[in-house]
Amino acid sequence: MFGWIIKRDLLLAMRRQSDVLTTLFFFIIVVSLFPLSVGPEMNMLRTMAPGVVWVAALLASMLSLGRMFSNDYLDGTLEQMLLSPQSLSLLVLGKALAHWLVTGVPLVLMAPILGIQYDLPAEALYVLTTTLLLGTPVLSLIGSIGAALTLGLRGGGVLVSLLVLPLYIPVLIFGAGAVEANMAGVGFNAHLSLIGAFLLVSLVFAPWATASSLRVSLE
Amino acid sequence: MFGWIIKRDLLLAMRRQSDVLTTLFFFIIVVSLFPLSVGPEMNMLRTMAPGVVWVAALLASMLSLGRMFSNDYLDGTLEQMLLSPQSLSLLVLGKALAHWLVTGVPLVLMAPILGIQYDLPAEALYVLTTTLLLGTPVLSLIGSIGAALTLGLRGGGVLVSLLVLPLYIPVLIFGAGAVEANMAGVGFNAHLSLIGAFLLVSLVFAPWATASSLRVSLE
Amino acid sequence: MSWSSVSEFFSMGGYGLYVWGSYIVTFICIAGEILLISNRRRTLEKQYGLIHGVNRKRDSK
Amino acid sequence: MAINWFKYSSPASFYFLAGKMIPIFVFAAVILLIAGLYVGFFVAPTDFQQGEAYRIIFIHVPAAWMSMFLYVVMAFWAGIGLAFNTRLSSMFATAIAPTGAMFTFIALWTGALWGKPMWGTWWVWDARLTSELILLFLYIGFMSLQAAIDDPRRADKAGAIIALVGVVNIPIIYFSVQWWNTLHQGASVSINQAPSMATTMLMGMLIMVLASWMYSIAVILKRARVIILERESHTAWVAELRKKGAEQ
Amino acid sequence: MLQGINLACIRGDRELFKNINFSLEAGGLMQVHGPNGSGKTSLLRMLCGLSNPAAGEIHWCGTAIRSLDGDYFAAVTYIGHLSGTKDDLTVIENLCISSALAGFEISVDQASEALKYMGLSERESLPVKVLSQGQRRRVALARLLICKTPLWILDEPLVALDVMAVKLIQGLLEQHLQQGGLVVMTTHQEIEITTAPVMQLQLA
Amino acid sequence: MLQGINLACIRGDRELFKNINFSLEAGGLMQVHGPNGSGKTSLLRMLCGLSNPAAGEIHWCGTAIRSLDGDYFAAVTYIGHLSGTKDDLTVIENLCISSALAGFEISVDQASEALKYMGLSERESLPVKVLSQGQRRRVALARLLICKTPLWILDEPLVALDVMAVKLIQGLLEQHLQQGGLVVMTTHQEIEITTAPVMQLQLA
Ligand code: HEM
Ligand SMILES: Nc1ncnc2c1ncn2[C@@H]1O[C@H](COP(=O)(O)OP(=O)(O)OP(=O)(O)O)[C@@H](O)[C@H]1O
Ligand SMILES: Nc1ncnc2c1ncn2[C@@H]1O[C@H](COP(=O)(O)OP(=O)(O)OP(=O)(O)O)[C@@H](O)[C@H]1O
Ligand SMILES: [Mg+2]
Ligand SMILES: [Mg+2]
Repeated sequence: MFGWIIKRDLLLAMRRQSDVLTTLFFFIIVVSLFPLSVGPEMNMLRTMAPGVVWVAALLASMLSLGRMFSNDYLDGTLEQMLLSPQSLSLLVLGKALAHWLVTGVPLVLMAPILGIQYDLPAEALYVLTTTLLLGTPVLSLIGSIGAALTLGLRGGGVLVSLLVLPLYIPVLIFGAGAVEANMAGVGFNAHLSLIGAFLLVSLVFAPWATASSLRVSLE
Repeated sequence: MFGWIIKRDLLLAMRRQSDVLTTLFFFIIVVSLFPLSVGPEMNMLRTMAPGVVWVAALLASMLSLGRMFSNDYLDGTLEQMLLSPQSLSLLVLGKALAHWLVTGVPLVLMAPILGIQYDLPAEALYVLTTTLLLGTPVLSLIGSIGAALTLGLRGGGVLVSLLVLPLYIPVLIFGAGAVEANMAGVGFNAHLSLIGAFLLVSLVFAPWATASSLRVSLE
Repeated sequence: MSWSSVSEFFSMGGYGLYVWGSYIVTFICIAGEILLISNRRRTLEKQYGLIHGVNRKRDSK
Repeated sequence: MAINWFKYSSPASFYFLAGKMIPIFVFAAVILLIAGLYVGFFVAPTDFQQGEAYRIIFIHVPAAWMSMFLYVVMAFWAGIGLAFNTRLSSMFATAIAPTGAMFTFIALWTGALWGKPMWGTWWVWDARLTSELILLFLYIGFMSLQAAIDDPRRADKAGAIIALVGVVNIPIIYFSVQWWNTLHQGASVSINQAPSMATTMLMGMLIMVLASWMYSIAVILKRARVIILERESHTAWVAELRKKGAEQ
Repeated sequence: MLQGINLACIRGDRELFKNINFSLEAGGLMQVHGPNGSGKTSLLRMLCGLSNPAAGEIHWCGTAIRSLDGDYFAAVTYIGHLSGTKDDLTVIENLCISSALAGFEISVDQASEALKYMGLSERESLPVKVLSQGQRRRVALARLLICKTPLWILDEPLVALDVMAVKLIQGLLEQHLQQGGLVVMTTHQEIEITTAPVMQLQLA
Repeated sequence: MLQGINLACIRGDRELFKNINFSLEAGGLMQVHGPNGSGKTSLLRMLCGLSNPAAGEIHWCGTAIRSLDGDYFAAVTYIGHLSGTKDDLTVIENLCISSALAGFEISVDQASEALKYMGLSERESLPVKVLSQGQRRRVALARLLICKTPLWILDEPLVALDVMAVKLIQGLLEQHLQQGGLVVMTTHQEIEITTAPVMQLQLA
């Protein structure tokens, strides 16, 4: 069941490769826009880099939330999932995982390259990638709640950002903070363990909250 | 006809006030995210401010592009519009104008307040607002082309950004550039007239390009 | 009392703009909120044909 | 006092009970407001550091406190409504949100107006300020979500979920913001500039806090009454009210 | 008036039909028959000018429609599988606006009248999204009362309608035909038009 | 087996129905009738457990369905107005995955078999989005061949189907009923089931 959901979502993503690619390109473009609008001074850019990369990752992940349930909703598949005898929370976890595989993982892989554009030192690149690896699943999990709540509401695409962005803030702060701490020569382990803690908490609670939201949205 | 389209779109926007508000709040939240990820030093924030505000405005405007045609497409209204005896370009111009009124104008009004959060001086605020006033209609017009082209392609939401962002870049550069020039004590009139020129050009060509794209998308 | 004249009171030791700006906006907010609620109630009453007097009588019974 | 609480947990009886209670709270709010303003402006002395500007405190602090407190109360009622499917508590949560958002806005506004003369800037990215701003976003998210859903019962449940998720996150957000801020060199200013407040100042502030409480209760009850009327329009008791109204 | 000459349609690598010829005169009804997937919808969309035939020509009053463009659109009312209503607007707003966009500006009273005829007078001010499937369909079809164009192209207009509504539509069609209108339609349900010549076009 | 007790439904400020009582035994078919907007879809969604009745209880084998939850879902197949197919997946992928999600994992051969029965064997590997309206409907209905749950709840299954397909579905229904299955369905079209007791429920 869990496996089928993931398999299906990955298959769909492969059928429309553009989905994966466009999230990735969005990320790249946003990160590349900043030097254009802020100006090319390297020192300044280096200080900004962790923040910009994290904000871009967060926006990219958030933008693809819309697709998480809405297509399934419009064509009636979601109705069928609610009627499936398996646990809805598990199904939802599968969908969040698939979302992460499709949108989160490419971002993580791309981040070091973008970091180089901003002239980040090697170790900072490593920290950046690690925080993204731990942080992006949290984004997908928390995002699934917002996506489920705004289901079927037209204009939900922007509403979901309103609901979800404030909740993303701790991840953002510690994600970008870890890299900055590293660049300032301070330890960053505390940051990492906090992000890890967020991940655990959201793994436990988010699927459940999302499942209830889905039941509410489809009532 | 032109009037009817605008009237209808504004009516729809009023019916879902959330649409207008959420674009606006998205703008506000994105602008507020940066200090969280970059850190609270005021000097740094002040230098970043024009760039951040412009990028946020651009993203906010872009995100709402999805709604420009897709709802009309899904429920068949767009088909009916194509079959209408009036000029499609005019219809499209109406839709772009409505889009600007609903998403662009609130951004322009909000920008000075966000500028204050970044501690921009009064004159820079004025320049920022002016550039946004001239620039956001360009975003709506160019965006309409992208929205029309990606119509009906699932995951179009991100694809549209890929198509449209590169076209937005000149507006971004000159918009943010004008404010930076002003803060650096240099004249900014050249920037403004360039943005004005973009506006004129896109007023003339964008509706036509959008109309043709729509015909292609619905074939 | 620390004020010797009305104008001194209004100038707030040079901080008049800030102090009164705060208070006035606060009271505008409060008035706005109350106004919005009573508007909502009035449209409802119109819709239901409730006359205010009757409603009040009923409440205080 | 032997009140049958079960009786008042039905929207109909609550409607009439609230109708009786509102005047009491309005009265209390007005009296306390006048007293608080009097103490604040005519009794409390000038602050030796901040001059007269500190008088903003009499709205700033009550507003800031109310904004945080009301969110918790809102989430509490929303959660009760979700868990026990009691309509009244959900309506209560819906009624609280706008008032909470208003207080949040007032705290931000007065804080900004206070910051300009004291810190020389309207806004700094201080932990407390930032979390207050995020709180405003949470309120607005809650209200927008409810506004976007037409079916009130669905709106209640969806709102409850987001309110609960939000309330779990508030401490997380608060502490992360605080830590974020102190990890850096820190804002050059801090809010706690008035360590030893004159007792009259404290008095004025506390009276104003009480006044805000009374005001909030009155306004929330009033809004809850309107919401009840709107939502219960198909029930017998509203029909009876309508008939009574039409007869006259 | 409406002529199809050697029409062909290719979808993917499949030829749905070819050498379709017909000529429909004023007051005539053409029913397009065929099993699922035989190309009825594809044909109708060609006749509207929404897509181009793989081969052949469509003529309206003797002129190829591709050279008529806007003028032709002014003569056609198309109601397809999708109903073309906005979920967030009320029933009456939907009707007013969709008519206006089709070039027929009407007053609220006229719209009310039409909705009453379609049995929706009680739902006038509900947003369309809360309506039942059949009621949505009725909102879409209410346009037929207002858009007095000579040519109606209807793709399964009877889907989801109850018996009463089917009768209503039948009446509308007869009236339109009597006034010299043309109708091209598909349906898998039975419909009896007795007052006008009915042409049957069988696909596949 | 399936019992409705005093069911009521409120939508907005409108009471669609109340005091609906029925009891359907194994091998029985219940047809829900009523004009457009009378609440048929609303009733069916309640019977599935997708929404809650404003009043009353629904019992399955003597137990209230709200306390059965997952177990009940394992006994139901619901096919509604929406077909629940993914536009981007091929016909056969759609069938395999939707069956698996409903708890019936099948091999590609079994899926092929079912599609052949539904007359889609030539379109097996086309993405659903290029199919015609009727073909999409057939893909959705193919699940009936695979999901051997005792209770089928079908909301206008015949919409957009051609005559051949209607016959197919009719056959399927008869077979299911003979094997002791239960069916609740709505349709505005005529359908003749002769081999089983048919109960008629009239709304409004
Ligand atoms: C936009 C700017 C501001 C915001 C959002 C803000 C927010 C808050 C909040 C949320 C509280 C309650 C926190 C608590 O009790 O733990 C508070 C209390 C307070 N604020 Fe502000 N504030 C702002 C600006 C200022 C300024 C400029 C000053 C004075 C220079 C100030 C002075 C105080 C004082 C004295 C308290 C009471 C402290 C206490 O009870 O511990 N605030 N503010
Ligand atoms: N890319 C493609 N490759 C192969 N066949 C295709 C392709 N695209 C569409 N088709 C086929 O073209 C046909 C389109 O039919 P159309 O929608 O016109 O049918 P219809 O007669 O309206 O059917 P219905 O009664 O079901 O509405 C379908 O049979 C579909 O399978
Ligand atoms: N908010 C609301 N206010 C008033 N009426 C509403 C509201 N929401 C839904 N309705 C009504 O509830 C009914 C829903 O009906 P439902 O979809 O169950 O009908 P149905 O019997 O399936 O009809 P059809 O044959 O057209 O599919 C409609 O009549 C609709 O107008
Ligand atoms: Mg068709
Ligand atoms: Mg129905």
